[in-house]
Amino acid sequence: MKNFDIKLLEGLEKSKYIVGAAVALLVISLPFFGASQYLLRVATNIGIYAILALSLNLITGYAGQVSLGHAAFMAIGAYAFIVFTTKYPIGFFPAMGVGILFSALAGLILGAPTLRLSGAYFVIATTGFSELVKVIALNWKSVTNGATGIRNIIRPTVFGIELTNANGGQYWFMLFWLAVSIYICYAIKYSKFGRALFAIRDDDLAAKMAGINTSLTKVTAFVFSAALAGVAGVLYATMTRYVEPNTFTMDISTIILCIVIFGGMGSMVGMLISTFLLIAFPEALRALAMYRFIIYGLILIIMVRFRQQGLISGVSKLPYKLPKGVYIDRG
Amino acid sequence: MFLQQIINGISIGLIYALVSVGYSLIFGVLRMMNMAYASILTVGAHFCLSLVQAKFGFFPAIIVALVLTGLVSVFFDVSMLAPLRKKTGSDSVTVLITAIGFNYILLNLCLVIWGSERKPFQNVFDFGSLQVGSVIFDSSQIVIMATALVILAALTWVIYGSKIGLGMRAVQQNTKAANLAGVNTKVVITFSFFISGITACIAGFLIASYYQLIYPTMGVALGGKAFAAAVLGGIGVLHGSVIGGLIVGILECVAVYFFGGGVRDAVAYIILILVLLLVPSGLFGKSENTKV
Amino acid sequence: MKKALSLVLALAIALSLVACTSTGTTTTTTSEDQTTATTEQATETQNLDPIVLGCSGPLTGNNAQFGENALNGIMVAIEEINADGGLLGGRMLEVRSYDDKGTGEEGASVAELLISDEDVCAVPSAAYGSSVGLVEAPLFQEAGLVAISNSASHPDFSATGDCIYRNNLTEAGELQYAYQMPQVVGAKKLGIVSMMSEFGESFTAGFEALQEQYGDKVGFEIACVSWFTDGTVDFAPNIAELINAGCDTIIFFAEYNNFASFAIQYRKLDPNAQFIGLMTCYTPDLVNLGGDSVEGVYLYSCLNPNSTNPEVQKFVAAYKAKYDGAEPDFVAANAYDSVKIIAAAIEQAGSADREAIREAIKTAHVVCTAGDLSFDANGDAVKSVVMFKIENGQFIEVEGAFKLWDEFVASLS
Amino acid sequence: MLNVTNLNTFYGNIHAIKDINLEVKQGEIVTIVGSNGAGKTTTLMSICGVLRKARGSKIEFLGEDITDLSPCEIVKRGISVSPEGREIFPGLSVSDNLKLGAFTRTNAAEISDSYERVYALFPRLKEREKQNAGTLSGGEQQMLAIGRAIMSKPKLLLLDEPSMGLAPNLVKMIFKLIKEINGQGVTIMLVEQNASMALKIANRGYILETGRVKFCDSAEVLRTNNEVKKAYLGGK
Repeated sequence: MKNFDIKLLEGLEKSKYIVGAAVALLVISLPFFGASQYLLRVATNIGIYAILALSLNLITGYAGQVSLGHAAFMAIGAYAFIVFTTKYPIGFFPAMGVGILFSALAGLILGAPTLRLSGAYFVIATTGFSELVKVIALNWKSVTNGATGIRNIIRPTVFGIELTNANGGQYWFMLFWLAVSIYICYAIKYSKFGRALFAIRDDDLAAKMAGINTSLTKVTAFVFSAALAGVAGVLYATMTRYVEPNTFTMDISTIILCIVIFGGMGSMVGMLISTFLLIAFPEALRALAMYRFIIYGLILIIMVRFRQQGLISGVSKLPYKLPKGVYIDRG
Repeated sequence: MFLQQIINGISIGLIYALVSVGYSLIFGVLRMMNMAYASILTVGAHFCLSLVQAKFGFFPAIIVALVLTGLVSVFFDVSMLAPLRKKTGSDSVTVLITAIGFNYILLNLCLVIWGSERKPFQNVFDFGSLQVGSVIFDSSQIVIMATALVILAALTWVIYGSKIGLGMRAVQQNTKAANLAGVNTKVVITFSFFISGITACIAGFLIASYYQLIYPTMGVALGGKAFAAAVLGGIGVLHGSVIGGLIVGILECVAVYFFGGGVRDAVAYIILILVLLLVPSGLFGKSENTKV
Repeated sequence: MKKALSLVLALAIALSLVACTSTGTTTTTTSEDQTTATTEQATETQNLDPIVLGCSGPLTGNNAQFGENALNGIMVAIEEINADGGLLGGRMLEVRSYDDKGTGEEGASVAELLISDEDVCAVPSAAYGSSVGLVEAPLFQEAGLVAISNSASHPDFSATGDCIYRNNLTEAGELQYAYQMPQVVGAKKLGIVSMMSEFGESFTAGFEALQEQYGDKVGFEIACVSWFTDGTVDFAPNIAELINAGCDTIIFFAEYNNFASFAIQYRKLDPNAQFIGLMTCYTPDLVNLGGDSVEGVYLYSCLNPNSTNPEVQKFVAAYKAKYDGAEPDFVAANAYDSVKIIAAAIEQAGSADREAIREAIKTAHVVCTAGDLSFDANGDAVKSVVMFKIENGQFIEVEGAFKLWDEFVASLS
Repeated sequence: MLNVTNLNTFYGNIHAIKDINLEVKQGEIVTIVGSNGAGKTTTLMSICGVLRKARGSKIEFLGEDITDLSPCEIVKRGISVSPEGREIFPGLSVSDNLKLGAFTRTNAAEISDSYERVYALFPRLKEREKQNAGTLSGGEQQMLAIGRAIMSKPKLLLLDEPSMGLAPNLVKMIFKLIKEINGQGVTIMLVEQNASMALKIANRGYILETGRVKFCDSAEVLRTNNEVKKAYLGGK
């Protein structure tokens, strides 16, 4: 009997991989199933948000800081990428690299001074930063083209084929980057650096006592997170092919936060499922699109109150803990 | 022209001040950033709109709107925040996320119920304008300044002069001791949310009738700037909020004078970030109150 | 309990997903009126497929009014055509309309939705304005789906390709009228107030370029250019700038809703200045919002509801009857015309295929509210405008105000 | 006056108070002594309504069941507490702190009488009336905490560790004052770690050990009990 149990467990363990592989195969071959252009676009969009959610998860789920300014890093990545493709003909991929680099740099610049702020103050600082980036994009006309925005952003060309939405290229391009992001997040999670992050999330002071350079660790996480957001920004720009200051709004940041909280901070599979549900649902139910943010709002409130560990606690073995901040009630 | 911009700055600043005291009021009692305040303000203004249109008298309509908005604010606390306070392990970020969630719900309910377009709102205090030298005072500006000052004075009295205000301050200082001293903390918190709702409704009404315009996103930009003002003045400190509001308003108009209209919206957020980095407790805040 | 709650939440979303992805892209928001219009004729045309048109526009957000009016214009046209027995021997028209919220992201999404919906044969109303329109245009072009914008004015819009048409004034065309306005109303010192948007920036630049060229011949100078950002309600700093510059006439480059608040605040400080608005200000909502403050405002529109043109009379009457006496604006009229010209193209091609419409529309023409409407080689319609002044809350035509551009230039020297 | 029967209190899963029975009679000073973690403060907090009691617990005050009342209701009925660690309001002035003690009272004349009484007991507080309470010394803060408790004109005063962290001469003074307050007709329940001092001024005492009442007798008997001496009075 006991043996049987173990076998069953092993079977389950194996079937997990089989299911995973099957899902991956299905996802990769989506364009072959005659998925319409629209469906591919929605799928690409889901992928981009998944990257963003993984990115925010790095600082919220792992390091315990909540940021509401992630759209700003997207914007910086996208704008830097676009400016380099239009002003300096260095090609798509180097320009993408530049975009990511700029995002990472912005993460460093914002992260170094603000990460010592805790809890709510950090949220506010990131919100302010996000608004500021928008205003700069609007006013720095020589670079960003102001409110007019930038159109016809170049798309990547691989082996002489331009990757468009119609030929599924954009979708696969996104999948590639999603895979890279997942890999990076896994690598971080199981590295010494990742353990340091978890330690900080659980108890900042204790982590410090254990000899972890907490501020350096947090800033590094923030830089990684910003860089991933930059990747998403570039993907977004190549997909929509039009960027203006109002493209990257607070709404995007809120949706990302919503995904992370819905999916359960720290859980990567949860993140992917939650992205799928939250991004696909307003597309599927266009008639309910008006109520979209009402539902997002409810999700935030309900999850925080009843299910802080996220949607699928079975998968996430790491119950998340919100960071300690300004206390509310001593009673 | 510079002087005119300063005057404009003062009147815009007082509007910010009116909104930012709302943030301070709740922060003062609960140490909580009430991110839903801006949309409570919007809801309040829309209540005024609908009730005035219902034509059962202007003043009764406004009073009903005030009470309703107060109740919305109380509902927020009782249904969403109070359970969080009871729950162990909840902290400022949990509360903040809840507030952000409620903010989105209210804002989008407004959109669904009242529609997204801008609607006209009656101006109740337009008596022409007054020119002093090269500076023109608009009567609505003067009325809004006066009303703002009266409301701020009233709030100051409530908090520093009345018994329930004493209770509010006690709850802020030490909830447990207040409880033991016989202060009914639930009542105090509910009362705080109620008057913060009323303040929001008054602010919403004043702003809507000042601009003769009402729409669901009216609170979004305003809320952000007023919040920056509150942080600048030291959130939780009433007079700090007022002065913070004035500084943000004046700097905004001065920035337009020097750099043109495009930079205007940046001013408040630059201030916000600088304050958070340099003096997190704000100009008048006590650092013991704000554990950053 | 907690688990149950979140499970229910997740399940609800998942279910709704399954329910709707299976039907894919056919979640449509067809209007009720239109369904009844179709069923009336259903008895005789039961076995004929409807002809489906697509529509993308802001139904929520700041410009919701324009999206709604465009849809209204389409509905009026469809009803009229269906009442006459439909197209291609009795096929009824139908519209699938989606809300693009006035944002590029949603606009692109809606465009792909329309493209992927194989029933949709043409799009008589693409997004409101150029900035969203320009995001959608390349997508429609790539898919070979004919799309007409009733409001985009950016030169690049119709240049996207042979599927993209503009049933509106081009920016250059509109500038020719806008530039005449200060001259007509006798401005001396003109103040420009412009929104920091795609339209505002390029229109201001175009206006300034004209001033550069003709500034010494016209009777006005540009005394001040004042900018504001989208979402601004407080214009005090702008007004201080304008008054300080001594402007006697203000021209406003943005939509009616911004203009109304600007006018209210400006009038309090200076009741005498003249105001000039653009076509996007020509809507009864301007008067609703602005009240007395917009009294005496000059503006223009390519729809003149008082015109003796019987097509216009028919449209305005039908529109008012359908929408409780509401006045149509230029977007509604343009959208109405766009349906008409697509209908003409379908009849001409004898087919409602995308490809057939794409070919036929190049040569199609139709008599409608804009007179004899057809598209030139660029894909632009030729439009003329009429000037109005607001008196007692009514738009009163100012007759003979505008000259043809060449005549205007000639009259200057 | 106060009857506590079968009191059980839990902190989560921890059973902190087990079947405690207490009685306080009019005019008495009753003391609860015990070592750290014996459940003294928990008992007090249970009585004054801050902690929720397990089913079956019953607290009666002047014949009325107050088991499930909220703290402010209990204060209204005439029980007030000077909590452990003083728990003053550091940002409020001394007089505001005292005013909060009288929060449940409405008669202005009686309240000003109470002010007089507190200032008579603690002239120090009168001198520092306008100062922020946070600036007071430890002893003064303790006086303020007791003063605030008296401001509600209690019939029963609960004092939690009034001697904690004070210098010996101040401790003596505080105990003298407690006696004096009792002399003015206020019944007192005193929770103390300093058992010898407490038993000196008390009429009766309860000795708690790990959440249970170990001994209960008159103070005199307890003082002479060998076991008590050994464990709590540091004697032989």
